Amino acid sequence: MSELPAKPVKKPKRVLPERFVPYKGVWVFIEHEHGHVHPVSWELLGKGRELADKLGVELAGVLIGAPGPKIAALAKETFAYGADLCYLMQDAVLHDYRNQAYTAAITTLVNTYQPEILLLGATTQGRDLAGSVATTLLTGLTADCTGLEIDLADRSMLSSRPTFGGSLMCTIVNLATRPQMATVRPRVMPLPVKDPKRSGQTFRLVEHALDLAEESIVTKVIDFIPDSRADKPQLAFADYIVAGGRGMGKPENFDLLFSLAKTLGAEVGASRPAVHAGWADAERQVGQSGKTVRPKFYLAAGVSGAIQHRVGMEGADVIAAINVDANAAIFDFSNYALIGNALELLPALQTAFAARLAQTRARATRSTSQEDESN
Amino acid sequence: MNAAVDFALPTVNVEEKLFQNRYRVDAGRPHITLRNADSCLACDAKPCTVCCPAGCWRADEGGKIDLVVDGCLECGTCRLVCDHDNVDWNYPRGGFGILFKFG
Amino acid sequence: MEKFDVIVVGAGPSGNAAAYTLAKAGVKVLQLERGESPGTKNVQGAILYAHALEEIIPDFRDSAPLERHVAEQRMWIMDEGNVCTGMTHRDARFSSQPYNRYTIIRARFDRWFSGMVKKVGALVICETTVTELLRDAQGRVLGVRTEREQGDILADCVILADGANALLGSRAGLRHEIKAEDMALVAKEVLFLPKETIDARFNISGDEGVVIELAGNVTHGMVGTGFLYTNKDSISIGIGCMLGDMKRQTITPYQLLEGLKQHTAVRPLIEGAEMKEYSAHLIPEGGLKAVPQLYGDGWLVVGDSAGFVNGIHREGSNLAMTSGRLAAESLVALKASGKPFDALNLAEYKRRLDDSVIIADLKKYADVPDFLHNKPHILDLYPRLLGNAAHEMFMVDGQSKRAKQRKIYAELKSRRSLLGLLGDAYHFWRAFR
Amino acid sequence: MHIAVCVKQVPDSAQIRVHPVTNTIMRQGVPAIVNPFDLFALEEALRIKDRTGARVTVISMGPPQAEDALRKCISLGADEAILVTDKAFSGADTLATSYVLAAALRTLHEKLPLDLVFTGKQTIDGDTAQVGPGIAIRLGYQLLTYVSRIAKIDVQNRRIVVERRAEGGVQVLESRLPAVITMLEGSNTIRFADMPGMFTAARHETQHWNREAIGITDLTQVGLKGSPTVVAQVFAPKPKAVKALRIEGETPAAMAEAFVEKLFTDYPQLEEALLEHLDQLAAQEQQS
Repeated sequence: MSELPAKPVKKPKRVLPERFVPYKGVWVFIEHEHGHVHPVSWELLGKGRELADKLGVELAGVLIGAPGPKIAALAKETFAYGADLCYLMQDAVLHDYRNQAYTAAITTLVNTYQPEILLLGATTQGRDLAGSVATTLLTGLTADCTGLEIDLADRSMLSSRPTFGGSLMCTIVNLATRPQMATVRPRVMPLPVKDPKRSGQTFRLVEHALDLAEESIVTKVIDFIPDSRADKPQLAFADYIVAGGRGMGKPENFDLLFSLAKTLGAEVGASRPAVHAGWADAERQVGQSGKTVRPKFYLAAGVSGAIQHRVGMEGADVIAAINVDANAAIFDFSNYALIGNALELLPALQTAFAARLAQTRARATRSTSQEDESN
Repeated sequence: MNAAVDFALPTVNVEEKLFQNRYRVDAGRPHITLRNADSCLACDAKPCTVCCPAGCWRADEGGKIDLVVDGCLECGTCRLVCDHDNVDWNYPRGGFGILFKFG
Repeated sequence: MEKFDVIVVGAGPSGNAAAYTLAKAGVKVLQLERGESPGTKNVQGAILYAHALEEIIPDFRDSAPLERHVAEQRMWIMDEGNVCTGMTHRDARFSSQPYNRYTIIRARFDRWFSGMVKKVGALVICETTVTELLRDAQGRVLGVRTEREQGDILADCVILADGANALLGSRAGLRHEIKAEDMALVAKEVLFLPKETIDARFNISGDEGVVIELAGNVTHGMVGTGFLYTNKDSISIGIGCMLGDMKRQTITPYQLLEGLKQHTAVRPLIEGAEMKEYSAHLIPEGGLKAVPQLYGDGWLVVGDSAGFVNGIHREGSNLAMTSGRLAAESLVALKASGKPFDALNLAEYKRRLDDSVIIADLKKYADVPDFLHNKPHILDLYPRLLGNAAHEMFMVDGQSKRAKQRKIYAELKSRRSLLGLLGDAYHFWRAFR
Repeated sequence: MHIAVCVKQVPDSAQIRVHPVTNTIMRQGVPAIVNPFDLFALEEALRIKDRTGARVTVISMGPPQAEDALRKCISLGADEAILVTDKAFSGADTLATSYVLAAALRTLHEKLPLDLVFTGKQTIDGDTAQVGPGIAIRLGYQLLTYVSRIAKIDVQNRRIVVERRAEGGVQVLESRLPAVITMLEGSNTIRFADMPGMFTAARHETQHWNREAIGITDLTQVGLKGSPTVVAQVFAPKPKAVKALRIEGETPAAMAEAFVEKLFTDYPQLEEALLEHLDQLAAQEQQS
């Protein structure tokens, strides 16, 4: 039997222990680094709002970091994305992400204010933190979820996620412990519309102190090297990728890809035949025997679309392909088809993108300056 | 009496078939290599491009042979059908190459 | 450096049979397999002939992974796209215990057999490729070199069970290189279907199985055959041709296989099946003439590596197991009488082969390879003539039967002169008597 | 110095593939292998052994046939292999698994004090990446996840410096032993065992530890009973049905312009995110 029908969810009977009955509310961990919130946190506030409304409870943002004006502004921003309140923990030890400090902060808040659901983004930080928090709280945690639902019969959360490397999906339920924890992949839940005013809603800020001395925190952060300065291409973590295949004709033509990549801040990938022909190094190979990538945007130039390539990049949000052959296999799983010669289209795309981005940026600066004049 | 209808030969994308197989590719260490690429240019029949069951042997328009052994089934055919004895043929390192699930 | 009484190179049927028999008799055996586990590098139709295995592991049926027992044999003569004339042999005696033939899946079967080999005490090491034989100045084989560091291993005797390509023997100069003319290339797929569907389509039930052997111009004039075997919940389908023919034409192995799968007699049997593996393998079909030197100072060769295949009856793995057993028994006998494993004493292995069915069958069909080689039209012309003749006889269209008979003879003579016909019959008789 | 490496035998999930077009699941004939990510962790441990003579013990929780995975680790150079196997442990989720592995590691620590515990980044069947953090918390060791390079180990002063993957870049951390490290794949190339290693592995007698051997009496914390999360349903993902929109344009420039226009009208957030991304890159450039 190789076809697995979606059977109804069968849940073993287990009753929620007494001590967890008072756990109420949906929390979302707001991940931020260098004053910049990871968009997955806003996406989770959108989903959290939906779950909280269904459960009839409050939605809270959980914001921890070093004291300063930035963190207060971020707290207000959680309101704009739908939070009823925000738990804020400010402490110098929380300046950079460190597992021991952040785990202590989160577990203190959870044991004090007892949420029933705690959501984190499935980023390297979110997965590192969720694992240690769940073990400290001895509660259930489901990783990399792509879907969250509520079963109102017993208020339990059904989290569905890929397993066996994405080959199968499964629905996981946490019956016996609280909070029900889950990490969710970026760009799976829709980004909610930001509404700074949310007329008729009040916003509460709940501050809580963390008593943890720097001396007792063992791990110190010495440095941070941003990807742009990394020596090796970071294809697996790139959000924008332009990839070349045999259709590029010659190794020199890969320069066209590198210059377009510069305009888009993208990484350059390659299909197996291109790597095999020595036109790009093995680090850039996308596909079954290369890297699996999940970028926001993937442009494939001169790539035929063999299945071994497809399985490595099919997870991209938006796929555009350039190929002279109108019925190349790649067009079966691309959003946009540009039928033509990549060597002419790539430079044209570079100018078109540069022009459009400059125009949008100009319009944006004009409108913000008008806004400054008006208030 | 009409002769049996001559059956049109199907066009087959062998990559689709190889996708079902299990491989552990020994990246950077191809187990089959050409002894010297020029003698392929002189060969016009190129039986390797026909007989290889995994389609590893491809000739581009210029007649130059492009050999990719990631999908090789290790049958040994290319070595035998090459009239110029131009194929340096070995088994992959232990545990690498094709790994038949059924065989 | 590690030293063993015997090193067996390869964990296919012949290697496993040899290692099992040796280890059971208390010989210190090392078996080396290049695959991740035994079976991952082996491909076969695959039919298991019980008789050969019974002589090695009498109670193999208690634990061996067997798919179905063969209850029905079908022989098909096929025209390319739309004609198939055949014979079905169903025999209740095939379905009485102990069954004589089974369909198997080699990856599972070889892993089972290797488990038995380990159980009787042989040391089995996988993921290790033997690259060459170690020999002294006089050419005596002293052991093997593997591709791993510090990879030299010594032994009093090395059994070459390294399969159809027989690289070790030819590179050591112990035998001639195999030739395209002596080898057949088979392309094969394993197609999965629910067991009930297979049972319904082949009119069988329980663990009964059907095997179909087929030939004709589905191989487009090349000398070759095809097969369709029923496993528990899958069908093994394959087609193969002599490389000597294949290298002189332009049809690829996967086109041949796809063409067979789309043949009107085959398509309904595999409709809706899922292809889970595509494989290919060489089969030694050179017959007795292609059998190499079988023994020498410190070495023996068994199985496909020795070319022990009887293509006419689709027998290979049983000959492999028997040759593995005979090689092992020879070594055990010599060791018991304290004799060294030199060429003089290892002739014992050849004597046992000569008394066995292996050489007898190979002698019987020694001329068949040349016969088919010299008369390629056999598998192209006669299938078409047979198809058209059957069509003519079964088509009721108002013509008198005598007129139809004349038409069949007319086509026969137009395609093949009477003398040619008699020549074919005579040579056929001489090759197959 | 004593290093433990946690490995797991998993089905070769790359083989349990859903055909992107037919969307059928292919499970038959799927063999068990060592979780590939764990081999990168073992390689890192063996490189430390090569440099410092550290002792490397591999440990795995699983059914008896998981022994093959441990044998593979012995062939690569691990000194000892321990299989933690007991009927009571089956069906465990990550919380119950880290409970059992932590108990086994404590037992191992009593025999020879542990300095480092390595795990792979995650398994290719569960993909959760939660067992590493779980072990660290239960043992009270420092947790260093997604490590791409170990810069320095100073055993005497119990100090370790690593580079770990963070969002948008790499963090350089200094921490103290004992620590749990989860290794990123591709951080090193896995060695090819030598022949003596293959012989040692083939002859190796793997130790089997059951619950008594690792001092577990509270069965409510192990196996299915000890697992707060349970799989309620398994199903095949929907294939991603996509129809490519063909962009028209006589000249390359016209086609390019039409494409960029269409792309950003269909996906306005993509343009916003791209502009933000470019601003970040520009800011990082100024810093360096």
